[in-house]
Amino acid sequence: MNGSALVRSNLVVKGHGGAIGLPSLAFKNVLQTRQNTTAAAPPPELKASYGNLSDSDRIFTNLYGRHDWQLKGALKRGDWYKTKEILIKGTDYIINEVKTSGLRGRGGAGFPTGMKWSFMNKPSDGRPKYLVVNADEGEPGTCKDREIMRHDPHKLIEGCLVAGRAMGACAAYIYIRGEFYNEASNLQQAICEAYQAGLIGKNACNSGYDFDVFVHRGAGAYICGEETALIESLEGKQGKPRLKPPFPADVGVFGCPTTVSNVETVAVAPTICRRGGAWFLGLGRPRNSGTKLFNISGHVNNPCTVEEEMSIPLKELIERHAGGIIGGWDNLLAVIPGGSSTPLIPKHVCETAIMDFDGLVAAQTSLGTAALIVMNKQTDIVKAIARLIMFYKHESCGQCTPCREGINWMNKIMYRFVDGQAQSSEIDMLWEISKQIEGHTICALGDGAAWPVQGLIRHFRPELECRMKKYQEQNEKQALSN
Amino acid sequence: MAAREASKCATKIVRPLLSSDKSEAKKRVLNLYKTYYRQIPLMLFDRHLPVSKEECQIKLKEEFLKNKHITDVRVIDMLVIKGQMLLQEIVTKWAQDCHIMTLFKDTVEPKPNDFLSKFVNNNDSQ
Amino acid sequence: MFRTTLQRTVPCIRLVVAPGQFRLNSNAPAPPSKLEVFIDDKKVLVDPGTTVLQAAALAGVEIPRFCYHERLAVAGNCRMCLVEVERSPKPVAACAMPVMNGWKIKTNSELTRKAREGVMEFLLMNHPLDCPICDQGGECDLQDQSMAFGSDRSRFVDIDYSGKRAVEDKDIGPLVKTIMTRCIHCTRCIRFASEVAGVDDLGTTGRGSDMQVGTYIEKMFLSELSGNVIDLCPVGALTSKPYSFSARPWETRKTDSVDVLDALGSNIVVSTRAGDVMRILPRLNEDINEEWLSDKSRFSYDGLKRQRLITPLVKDNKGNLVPVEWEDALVATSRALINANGNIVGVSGGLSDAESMIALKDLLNRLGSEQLYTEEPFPMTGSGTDFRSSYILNSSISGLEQADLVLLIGTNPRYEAPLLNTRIRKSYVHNDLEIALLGPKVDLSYDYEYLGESPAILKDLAEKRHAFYAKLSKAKRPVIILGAQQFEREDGAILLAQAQQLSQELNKNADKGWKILNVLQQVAGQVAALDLGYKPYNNLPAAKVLYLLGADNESLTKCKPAGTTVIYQGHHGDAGAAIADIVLPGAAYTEKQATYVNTEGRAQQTLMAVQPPGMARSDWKIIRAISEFVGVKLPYDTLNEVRDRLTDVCPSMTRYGDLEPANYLVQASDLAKDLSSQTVSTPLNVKQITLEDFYMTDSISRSSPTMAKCIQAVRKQKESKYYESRA
Amino acid sequence: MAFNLLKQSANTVIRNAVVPSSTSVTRGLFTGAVQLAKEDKGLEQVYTKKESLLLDTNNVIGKTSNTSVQNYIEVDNKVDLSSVTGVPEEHVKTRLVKISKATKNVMQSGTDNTHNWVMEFDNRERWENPLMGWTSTGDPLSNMKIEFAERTDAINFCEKNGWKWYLEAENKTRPIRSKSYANNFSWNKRTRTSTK
Repeated sequence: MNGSALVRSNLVVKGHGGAIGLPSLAFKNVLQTRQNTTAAAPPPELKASYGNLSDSDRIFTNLYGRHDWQLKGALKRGDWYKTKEILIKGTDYIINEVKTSGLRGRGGAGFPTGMKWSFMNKPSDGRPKYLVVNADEGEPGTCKDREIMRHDPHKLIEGCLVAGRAMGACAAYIYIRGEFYNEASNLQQAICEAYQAGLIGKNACNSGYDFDVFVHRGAGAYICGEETALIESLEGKQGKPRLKPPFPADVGVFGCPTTVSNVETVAVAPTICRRGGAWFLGLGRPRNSGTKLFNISGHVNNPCTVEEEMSIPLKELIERHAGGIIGGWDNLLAVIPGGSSTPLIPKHVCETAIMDFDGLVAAQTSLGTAALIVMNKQTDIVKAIARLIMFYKHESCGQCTPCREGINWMNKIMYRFVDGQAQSSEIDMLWEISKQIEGHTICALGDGAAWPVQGLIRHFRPELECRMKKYQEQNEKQALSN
Repeated sequence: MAAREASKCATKIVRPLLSSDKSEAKKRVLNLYKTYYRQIPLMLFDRHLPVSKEECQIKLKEEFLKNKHITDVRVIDMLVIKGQMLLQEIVTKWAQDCHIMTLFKDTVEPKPNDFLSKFVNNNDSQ
Repeated sequence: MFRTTLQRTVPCIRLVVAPGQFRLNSNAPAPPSKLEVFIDDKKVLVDPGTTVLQAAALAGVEIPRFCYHERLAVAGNCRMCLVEVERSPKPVAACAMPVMNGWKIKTNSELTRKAREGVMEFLLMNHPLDCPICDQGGECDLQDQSMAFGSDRSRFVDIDYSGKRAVEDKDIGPLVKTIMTRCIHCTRCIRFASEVAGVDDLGTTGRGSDMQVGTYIEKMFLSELSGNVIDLCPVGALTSKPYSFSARPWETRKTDSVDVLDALGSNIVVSTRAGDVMRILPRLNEDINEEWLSDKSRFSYDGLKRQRLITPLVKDNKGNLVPVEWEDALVATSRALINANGNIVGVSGGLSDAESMIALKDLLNRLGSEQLYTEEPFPMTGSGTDFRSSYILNSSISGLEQADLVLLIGTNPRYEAPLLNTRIRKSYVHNDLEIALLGPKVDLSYDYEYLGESPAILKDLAEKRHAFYAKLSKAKRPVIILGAQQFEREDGAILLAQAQQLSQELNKNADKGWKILNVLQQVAGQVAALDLGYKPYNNLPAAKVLYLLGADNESLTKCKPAGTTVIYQGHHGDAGAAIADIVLPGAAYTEKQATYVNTEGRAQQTLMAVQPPGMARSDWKIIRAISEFVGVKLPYDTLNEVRDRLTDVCPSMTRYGDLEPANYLVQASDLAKDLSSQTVSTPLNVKQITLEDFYMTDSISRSSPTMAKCIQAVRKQKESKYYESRA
Repeated sequence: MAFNLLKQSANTVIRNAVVPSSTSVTRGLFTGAVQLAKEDKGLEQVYTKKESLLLDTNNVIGKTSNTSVQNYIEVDNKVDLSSVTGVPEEHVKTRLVKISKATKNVMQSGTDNTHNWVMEFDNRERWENPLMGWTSTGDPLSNMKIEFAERTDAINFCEKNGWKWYLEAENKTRPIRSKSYANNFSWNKRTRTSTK
């Protein structure tokens, strides 16, 4: 499982002087059009509606790869602008800005990022600290991080530096999904550029702070996107999650304090620092602030990845950016709103669902990675969920019992449900099994596998029962004819 | 080992079975002996046992003397009670001839007692 | 009254009265802050860092577990130990979770029970229901815990559709049988192999429900401790190959005994059925073997049924040994002994027990002979055997855990005393023990500093010239372990003297009372023999009668002196019996109640698990019987009386289970002073270098077919292209 | 005179003895011979002494006035019941009892059976019965394995029954080793695990 080629940047540039002069001129035009950076933040006012993010508020300005992704283009778009000043302002400043911004982890769990990074600021016991960037984007339906890495890699690298500074890390490891070949090579190239320009490495950005960035390619395991499994894999072991405690901030990669952050979380950090946390906070509802990359896939006319304001209504998101459902809104059957591991919501819930953490919890689902999988009425919903469970069965690491055995069992049951070859009492049994998995496993993969099933049962029980009835009738008919 | 020795010397207060002191226990033993002794001719009259009166008397004495080392009044009492029970069984013929004859064990070969014959004849554990 | 006990009894009382207190107090300097936790509303005070499971154990609550094992690292993957903690939304894994102050842990709440039931259901889902034909049946954790914590019926309807998982069995050698379908992936075997055995051969391959425990490529589990994974396996996935399908645990009788196949005296349980030894299991003894057992001790029991001497044999006039009755054999023996006129030599072998040795000594003394030797050599020059401290393992086996530096001289503890090696490895892993080796380079299953194989280095060390001396002298609790097989060398005395001198040097800087010098004996009978006043055998004097008490040593039996009547008393028809004129069948260690003193000077007794076969008898009884025929009747008829005699000679020998420490290390060293300045140059060598040398070292293991199979398997494995030597 | 196995408790025995449960005979014992003698007057042939023909129970085991007065007696602390237990003499004198505390079975993780002190007799010969293949033994005590809560109880029991005993020392409990899951991932300790 771990035979992955270790791709690390060894291209540490020897000379570092003069790098700061290079980008400074190029930036100015871009930034003048933007709002002033860290002016005194007005208290966030509740907006009447969310969404329709203005271009000036976009963070990922090269999401679609229409511009140069390399250093030159990045500098044009404002990356690496005054990074030195940010670094010099120090740990407290960065963490404070991130805390003010209300940024929550973009990897799925939504843990407040500022707080997470501040865990690292314990007095050092001699061990180095590490930032690990989770670029193992394997969640079905999710394709936000790859867009960042292939079209805006410098955002990520700069983010690594800023985040690394915030937690006093000496290096960042970017654990990138093995299948992302082009992304990895773009990222590697960008890192080389950054080293050459003296932006990272020894005395990064002339700030007096040493920081290295390494890329590590995974070997194709979904579970390695779980933070502790990722750490294990990074250490060269099988990607099997660890129990918590110890939390990575205590014992992480190579036994040292580590923070694992999602690509998007890290990549937005420099912009937050430049424009101020208050700006970020001003977007979206309270506790769900900022912009977010949404992936819309499935039965929509125009599947896309788009940066939008948090708290945009689900319907608006689909209609505005994805060109609507194939066959019209009324043809919608259900949406999985946050990547494959979140429970689906049927059409009537979709009408009112708000795309942010709290809004989707209210709809008994979760924002996850904000990857919408849209299914219209031509979908065999049971089969779709069954296929998801098959994915989880295949990707379970096999370490702990409920996940190893339970998902396998759910998979067997789900495929029988597809044909209806079951008793209706087994629906309750499946529900119980999913509950027996949820919360009893080492990592969240068990939960992620249990939720789609729970969503299906919650909203499509009649469909399941109908199939069983049909199957039975067919069987009886066959028996009669025989 | 001192603790064990000490525990040997100590006495305790208990409820008696029958006798309240040694002399009473002795009386009971003698009474039982006498009753047995008297019963021997009757027993032989009643049954067809291949033993003579004298042999029975010797056996009786032997069985009583086997326990002569016992000093605990309660144990003596218990033995007396058991003796009485057997007597009753003999008299009432609940005990059959063969039961009485087991006392004589004339068909059982005595087990060797000295080391060498045990070594040669028996297996290791005995 | 039996000898026993008062010495044992008194310290025990404290244990009995307040076991809970004892355990708490034993944590050396108790840190002032104790955490207060509540297990099912019962308050317990624990040290910081204690896990929930340990805290519950202190409160007397046993939390079910599969993957957790006290002597292995925490894995936390079976999820059986989930318990509810108040105000925690999810149940926590008790085995891995350290307790926090004030936690209220509920080990029997609805949530806890549901979680256990769920895990049980999942485990049983793919577990075959072949308990009736499973060797683990009856002592299976999965059985036990499913009875206690599982659901009373199965919901696994998919058995009618897709069935259960089936996994191909692995071949990991002739000792451990694998039925991998039964595996519940607790990874205990994996952790044992990599942590305790130090052989990182086992692991998992595959993911999810396809995960398999195995060796990836088919190979033998090359470890001298492989049998322990059988005990560790909570289900029947790893079972004993020699024992397979031969008995069930409830129909065997278990006799607590002591192993004699190496000098450690590991505690064992002998399982017997109808007079046959069915298997041997380790028995918990924290001071000696913890709960492990080496493969030789565990599996060579089938050697107890082969090559046995079951009847006395006497050479007829054609020179053939013919079976005779005991009387005839005793007569022949006594005639030989009387005719010898006191010119008798007795040699006791490595498996001899103390009772027979004292009987033989008494008999020969009464016949006017003082020539009693042990088969194993020991230098008589220098300190000789006068001081007990120069031939025992002074720092004791469990004492090694306190050491901070171990210097091994001319020994390979991994095969000479596997469980001593696990102790060293345990310290290596947990206490960062440093180890240095002087002797041939061997794979000890841990890293060590290699000093070379020249004995001159020892002299350099003793004279503070060697570079490594700096490190040695800094150690507060150094340990020097000298392999007893080096005494077979002519210059063994010099080595011992130099080791003594070195330890005296180190003593100056070491902790007070810490004993540095250790001699690792190779056989179970040696310490008792030396304690009883047997002299080590160096050169055999010519004698009219040579009485071999289980002595099979090659050098002894190779050249039978002409004109000597050889009497062999022992249990196996090995080299000793081959040259004998009279053979007297004795009992093996499972067949007699007998005393052995292990290499650290701890007297222990074996118990009779089965009868000696045929006409074989307990060894001391044979000698006692001879004495009567010879006319010098020994004054003991029962085991008790023999042991009284033992007590007279050597009081420590009947204080079973007690470690009898030895002193006078300084005096011993002084006596040997002259020797230590001599130089020796032949490189050190050890007999057991690789695993195949380990399996057959004595008459029992030599006649064991299982051990023969092991050697074959190791050799085959070595030919495999995947084999890599780690030495 | 220990012919019968004493299976009842002492109290029951007394009750039965004092008030014999046998039907008509309450106070004395009649024999067939006495009855015969009464009928055909041939008693002189078998019994010549002029003593009472009644075998009076009270003579032997009747209560005396003393008992009611003195309810307690003083006896030795050490009680030897071997003469009344009915255990054959050879199994009292030649047997050796081991008193020990069972250690945990290494094959299992449960510890339920390890809290008691167990007394066991020394092993005697066993053999496979040719009829059914079951195990036979000539040892009546081979299956007598009694558990006691306290060690002293076991010792007292053996002393009372006259068996020689010896005590196997209790296994040391090891001090709790702190177990830490974090050690598996430690950066500078050898407890760091390899892959598994």
